[in-house]
Amino acid sequence: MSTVVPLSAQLINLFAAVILLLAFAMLAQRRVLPLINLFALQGLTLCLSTLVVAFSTGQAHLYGSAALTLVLKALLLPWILHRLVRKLQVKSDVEGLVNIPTTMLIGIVLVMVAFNVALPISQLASTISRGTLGIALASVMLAFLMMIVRTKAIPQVVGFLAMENGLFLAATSATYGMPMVVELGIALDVLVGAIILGVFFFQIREQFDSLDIRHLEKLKER
Amino acid sequence: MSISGLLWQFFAIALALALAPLLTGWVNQCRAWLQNRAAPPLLQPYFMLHKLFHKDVVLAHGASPLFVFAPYVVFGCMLLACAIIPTLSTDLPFAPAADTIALVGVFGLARLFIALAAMDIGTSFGTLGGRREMLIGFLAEPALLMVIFTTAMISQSTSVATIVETLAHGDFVINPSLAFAGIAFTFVSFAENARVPVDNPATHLELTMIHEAMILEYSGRHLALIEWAAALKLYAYSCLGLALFFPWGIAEGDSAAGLLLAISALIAKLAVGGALLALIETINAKVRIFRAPEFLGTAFLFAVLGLLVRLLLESRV
Amino acid sequence: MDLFVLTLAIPLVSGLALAAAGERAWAPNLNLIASLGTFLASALLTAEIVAAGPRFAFGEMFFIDSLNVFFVALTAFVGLTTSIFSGPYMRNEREHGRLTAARLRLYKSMFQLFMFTMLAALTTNNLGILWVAMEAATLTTVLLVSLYRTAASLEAAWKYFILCGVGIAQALFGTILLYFAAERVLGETGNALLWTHLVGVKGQLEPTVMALAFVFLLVGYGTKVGLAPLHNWLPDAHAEGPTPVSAVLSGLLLNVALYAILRVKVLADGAIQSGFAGSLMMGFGLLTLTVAAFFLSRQKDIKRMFAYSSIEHMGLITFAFGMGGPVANFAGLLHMTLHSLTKSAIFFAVGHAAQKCGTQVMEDIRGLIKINPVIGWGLMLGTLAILGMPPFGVFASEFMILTHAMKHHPWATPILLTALGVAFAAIFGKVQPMVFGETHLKRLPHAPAITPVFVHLALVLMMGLYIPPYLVRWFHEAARMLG
Amino acid sequence: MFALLPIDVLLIAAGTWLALGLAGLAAPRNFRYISKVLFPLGAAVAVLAGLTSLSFLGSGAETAVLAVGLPGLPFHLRLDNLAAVFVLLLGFAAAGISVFAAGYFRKGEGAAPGLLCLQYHFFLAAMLLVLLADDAYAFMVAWEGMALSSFFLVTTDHRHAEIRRAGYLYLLIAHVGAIAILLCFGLMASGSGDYTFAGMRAQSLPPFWASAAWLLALLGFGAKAGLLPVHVWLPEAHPAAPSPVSAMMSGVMLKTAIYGLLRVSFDLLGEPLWWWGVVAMAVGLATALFGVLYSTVQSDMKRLLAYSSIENIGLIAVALGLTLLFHAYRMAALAALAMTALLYHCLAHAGFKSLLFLCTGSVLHATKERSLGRLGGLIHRMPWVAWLALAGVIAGAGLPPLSGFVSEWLLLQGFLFSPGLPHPWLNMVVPVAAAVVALVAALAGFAMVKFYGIVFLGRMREEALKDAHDAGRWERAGLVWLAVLTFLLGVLPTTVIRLIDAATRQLLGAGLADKVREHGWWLLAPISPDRASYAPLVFLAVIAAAVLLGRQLVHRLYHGRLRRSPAWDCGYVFQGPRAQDTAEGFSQPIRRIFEPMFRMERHFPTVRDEQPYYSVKVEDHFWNWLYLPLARFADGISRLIIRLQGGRIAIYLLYSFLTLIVLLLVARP
Repeated sequence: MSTVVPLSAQLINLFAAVILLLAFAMLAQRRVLPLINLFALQGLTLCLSTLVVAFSTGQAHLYGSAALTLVLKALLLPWILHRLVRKLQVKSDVEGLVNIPTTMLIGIVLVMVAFNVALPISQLASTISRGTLGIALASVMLAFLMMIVRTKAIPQVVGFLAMENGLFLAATSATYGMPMVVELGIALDVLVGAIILGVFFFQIREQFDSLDIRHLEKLKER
Repeated sequence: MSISGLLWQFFAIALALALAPLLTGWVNQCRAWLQNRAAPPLLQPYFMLHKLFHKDVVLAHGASPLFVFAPYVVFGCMLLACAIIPTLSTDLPFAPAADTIALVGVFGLARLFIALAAMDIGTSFGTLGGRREMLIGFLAEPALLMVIFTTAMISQSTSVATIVETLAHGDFVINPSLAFAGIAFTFVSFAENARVPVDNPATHLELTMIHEAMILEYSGRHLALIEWAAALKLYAYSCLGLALFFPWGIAEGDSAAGLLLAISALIAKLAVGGALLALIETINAKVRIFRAPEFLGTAFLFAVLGLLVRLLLESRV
Repeated sequence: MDLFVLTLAIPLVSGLALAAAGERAWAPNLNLIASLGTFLASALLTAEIVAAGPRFAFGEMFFIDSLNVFFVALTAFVGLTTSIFSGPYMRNEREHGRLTAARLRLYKSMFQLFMFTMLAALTTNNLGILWVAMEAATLTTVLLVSLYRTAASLEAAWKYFILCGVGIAQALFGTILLYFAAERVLGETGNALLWTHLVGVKGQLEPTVMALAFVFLLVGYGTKVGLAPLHNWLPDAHAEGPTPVSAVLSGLLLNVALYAILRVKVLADGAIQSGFAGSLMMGFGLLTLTVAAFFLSRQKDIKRMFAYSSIEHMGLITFAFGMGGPVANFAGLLHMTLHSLTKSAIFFAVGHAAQKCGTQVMEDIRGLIKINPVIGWGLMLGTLAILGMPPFGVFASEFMILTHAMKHHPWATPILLTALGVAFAAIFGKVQPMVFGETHLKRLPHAPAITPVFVHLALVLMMGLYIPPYLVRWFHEAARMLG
Repeated sequence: MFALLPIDVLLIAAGTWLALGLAGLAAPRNFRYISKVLFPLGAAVAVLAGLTSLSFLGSGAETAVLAVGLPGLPFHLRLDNLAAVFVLLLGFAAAGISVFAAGYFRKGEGAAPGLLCLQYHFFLAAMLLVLLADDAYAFMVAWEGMALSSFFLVTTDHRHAEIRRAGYLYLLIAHVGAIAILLCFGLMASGSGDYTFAGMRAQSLPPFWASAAWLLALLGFGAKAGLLPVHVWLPEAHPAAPSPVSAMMSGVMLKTAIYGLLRVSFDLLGEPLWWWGVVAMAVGLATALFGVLYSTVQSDMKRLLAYSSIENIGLIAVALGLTLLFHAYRMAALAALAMTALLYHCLAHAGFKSLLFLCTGSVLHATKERSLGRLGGLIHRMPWVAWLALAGVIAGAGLPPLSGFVSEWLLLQGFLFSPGLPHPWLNMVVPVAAAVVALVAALAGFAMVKFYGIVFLGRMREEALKDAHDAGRWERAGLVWLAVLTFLLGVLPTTVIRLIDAATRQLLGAGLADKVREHGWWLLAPISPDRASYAPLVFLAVIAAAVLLGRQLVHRLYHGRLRRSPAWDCGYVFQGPRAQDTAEGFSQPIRRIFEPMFRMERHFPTVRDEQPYYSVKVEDHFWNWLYLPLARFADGISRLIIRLQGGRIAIYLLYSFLTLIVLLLVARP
């Protein structure tokens, strides 16, 4: 297809690239508060991307999705996380199991894998945002990688939430979003999950005086 | 089963009862001669038996009824053995009652009883004798059975009478397997009859005796029965050996002439056999008890060799 | 009133009510009554479905057919017996000072909500809602796992949350891919996630996409099923949570997760036409079975051991469904049923045993048969049942699975044999000295609520010797539906 | 009126046993009710079952279907002649054992009597159902039910760790064996998918799969029968169980495994291959030799008998091998001969081994002692038990004129004709195997002499034995029953062979009965009297006449005087009971001659020892050669595998991640 790519598609691709960039940035970020901010930024980008898709395709329910994303992922969750960090007085340094350059290298490999896996699917897709499916998968995987390499509870949770971002991107890019009732359910789950996580942080903090999940390695087989 | 057959059967038994001590006496006499000793009279075993029967039985305090019962059973077993081995004629009414395998069983039953009786009083020598007897037993039995198998395969039968008939009256065939079997049988008979080199019937040396250790506590008529049974066993083994390996002369029918011939042949063969036995005993030394497995192992080996030779060389005749 | 609505509404409403009401004297009774009500409603619903055939509810949002209605009945039944069991059990825990009133309130409320999510996941027609309900099930139980607030239970809950959360995220990706594939066929009608529509067009779904979707869904829901090597949360959560929670996790949650996989497998099979999904499941099943069997022998904690035993059985069931076909599916369904009945019975017995002995460490539990013969025999018979000893029903399904494997996949039988043998050696070797043997503990005065154990075991025993014909028909129909 | 078929009667019998068991639970602590009502009733049912199969033998098969089981596979039951022979065995042996048990279980010992009653009668019913089962599922349910109920019986006295261990080992091996049997059935039904035995009969497997199925059956049933190398549970479990249970397991349960092997080899698999016979014979010979050697060196009387059971099972397996060989080469008459030997030995062993185990039960009750080193001289205190045990000992040693000899005689006859096998190697090697059988038989005599001599004869090795009492009335009745069976089996071989011939005929299409019938009921001549014959009655009559006549004559001709005095013992003064051979001492020659066969731990006293002692512990090589390496291997694997669960959540996530990526990369439909 050598025809001119429409502007909306270019925009969507741009936003997707930003999301991927932010995913890498989160992977590289050592400190907690900027990490949360990056996460919020990713949520915002996601919202914008959804808006563009909604606008260009006229899918009304995508506006709702965009709003939901904005409220939940760009505002509410970051706010909760900020509060938690403050309340729990988390030290701002984030320690990783693997040093950051190595992590980045693995991340690049993952992106290649993700693109390859997504390629046959994108070719089938009829949506204008189909190219971004690979990026969505890549950001899911990068978030996954972040969860693996981080040893503190909050970055791990941020990774978990970032994964949801990737999933959301996938949903919009491949299919213009899931049916609304599902979207709402997912959002509810994420919210409740976040709240429960908050409760957990307090419990863990109370129990171990720290949010380092290396304390949580006692249960194992000997 | 005819009346005359039955009569000859009882005659054979009676002959066994009568001849068995004589054979023992003959062997003892020969041995004494060979060893440059003054020989006891030929009839010495009879005097012995007579004397023992006269004596009171002195029974140990701990003896159970089994102890009293055992000599009779042993005696009965040996009698049965003599009844089914064709000493004179192959036409014996009792012969179908037990074939060679059952014959081994009869000897085994006698062994079991005498070993149990030996353990009954609870003396150290009794149990020692019992276990050694059983040891010899389990070593000798397989060899004996292999010998029997070899002969049985030649005649396609385990019935003693049939074997003897086949061997004695079939076409004369040289059976090398029989030579092996014969050697093995000789070995086994030495062990089974408590003879040098496995046992020494003349010693009461604690550490070496086997058969004598078992019957230490017996006295009077019980001892007499056991001694008589031992003589019968020697007689039975001799007759069996003669019947299997030198069957010539044994009558097939119950004609008086044939039987007379058979009796004289038997006596002659026994005389030679007894002398040979004495000779072998004299030129051998008694071996340690733990050499007995080697001795009997050799017997077993010979027997198996006989069997294999039979299968290899003679089976497709 | 609609029986189906009742079935879903009772746990939801009572869960919320229990949360709102706090720990009152009638709270345990409400819990019990709600469970009973759910069970009765589901039983009647079952009767209705058996009589009248599949039906929809709330438009096409919910769909009850012969496959899920039997899971609904089973879920409601185990929920009921667990409530019966948990009454005295939780009272004892409170007396021992391990729990406070607030936590009991949390427990009851969450238990009912958990039941609701299970039932919703089972009955929904929408694969998206299925995902939502599965996630909600995790959320409701995660706080139950950490109910004791000990270091270990927090750790277990954290791992449970993170691992299952990540797993379920992958399942969501799979669902999106599935939706993507479906939309190409069904169009943007909003029906593209409805199973009843999907199953009609399963042959037209794009195989490549469906393969990827199935991989994501299998890994995602498989995490909840406890397939190795995704199972790591399972033993921790089972061992550290309160026993009623272990019972329902093992008896129900794993089943429901597997049910989700089964639904998807039907679609994947229809689209791919090459037994791809089946092979994948067989592979996972065998791996899980073997790994779990070897884990068993080194266990020290009794609940942990039975958690691994659950993993083992999930492996076996996955293998059975992987083989496919009416017989293997039948066996798999039967095994699922029997496993949930037996395993929850075992957890009930184990709960009481651990409570009496004041420990979950197996080496310190001895001579149960002297302390309390009923618990001792309950544990013994339950263990024998779960190990596949006839005449208990688990043997019936294992018989079918093994003979079917022998016929169609003989290469797998040595693995099955080894794993079952190792598992037997491990579990029985640990349970026997716990039940038998000498003990210095005295018999305790008050009797525990052991009825559920024997009700379950009696059912399992019956299924080994006699499966009622209507049940057979029902299983057959469900098995045929699975292809 | 409708007539009850034998199979119905047997089903009712099984049902009654189950009901009796449950009736025991009704009043689990009412001792009199259970021991004097339920157990005797159980014995009556057993007699009924035995008589039923006695009347059935020779008729055509009967089938029944019960409305339980799997959907599409209800319990199929079938009574044919093979099953009937074993039902006969079960019924008659169980009758004696149940009567004995009525007097055996005492108040205040071990588990509640009601529980015992339940397990015992379930055990009986399960065995009966094993014999009647006609489809794989019913068979497996009964089979495992049998294992389970006997497991609980074995661990009746579960306070002792070693008894628990024995039970564990037993159930474990039984279960592994059961899985093997299940797979065997799976193979046999793999073509048609029909799990009834009728379906399996109908199809024929290709040789490779038939062999696989047969080997699985050998493993599975061998594990229950105690064939090498899956015998290790047997010497642990039999001594651990209460004596009636040991008797039942050894006498009857092991035979159900033989039944299973026969069923699979000759009935379900169709035509056997010749090399199966070689395998069975090799395994059997090894088992028999192993069993008898270990039996001679035991110091525990029940262990000694347990190993002796292994020996006998080995002999039965040898007979099976011979039958398979002859059958494969279509030598019908000889196959029938070997099969008759096999079945006969099953019956004989059931009789005498139950008898001996029950005798040890009485001894155990009277003395609280199982170790041979602390027994002795019990013939004075327990004459009933001692004299009845003598019958068992003679039969167990395979000596005429009792039951054990008949089967050994038949077996050796079978061997004698093995050179006729049309196979150049076999016809040479197989006769030599007969020598091993002979060695085994002779060694069995050694073991039996040791058992009897040390337990019942000699002087009492402990003071406490003076208080021993003879068996009670019930126990005595049970013992007498079994002794009479042993005697009858010994002296009436033709009658018995004509009974069991129906089974031989069913399996092989040929039998011995016609030949046997030609020569009168007193003379056993399976081929012709010229070739081989055995007439135990004549045999017995001659010996009895000699004994009686001899005694009369000696007493008449001489005298019957008798004096008592202390034992002479070559004049040694010190003659304590400790001077007698110990169990270890008695078997010293065996240990010495067959040293490589044993794994021994010995302690020899030295001159400097303050308290010198000698001890010897004989262990099974198979532990070190097979079981410990296996256990270590499994343990090693599980050590490796548990590293999966290292506690780190990051690693767990990594597993999930890697699984996903690997699957994504390889997942191509």
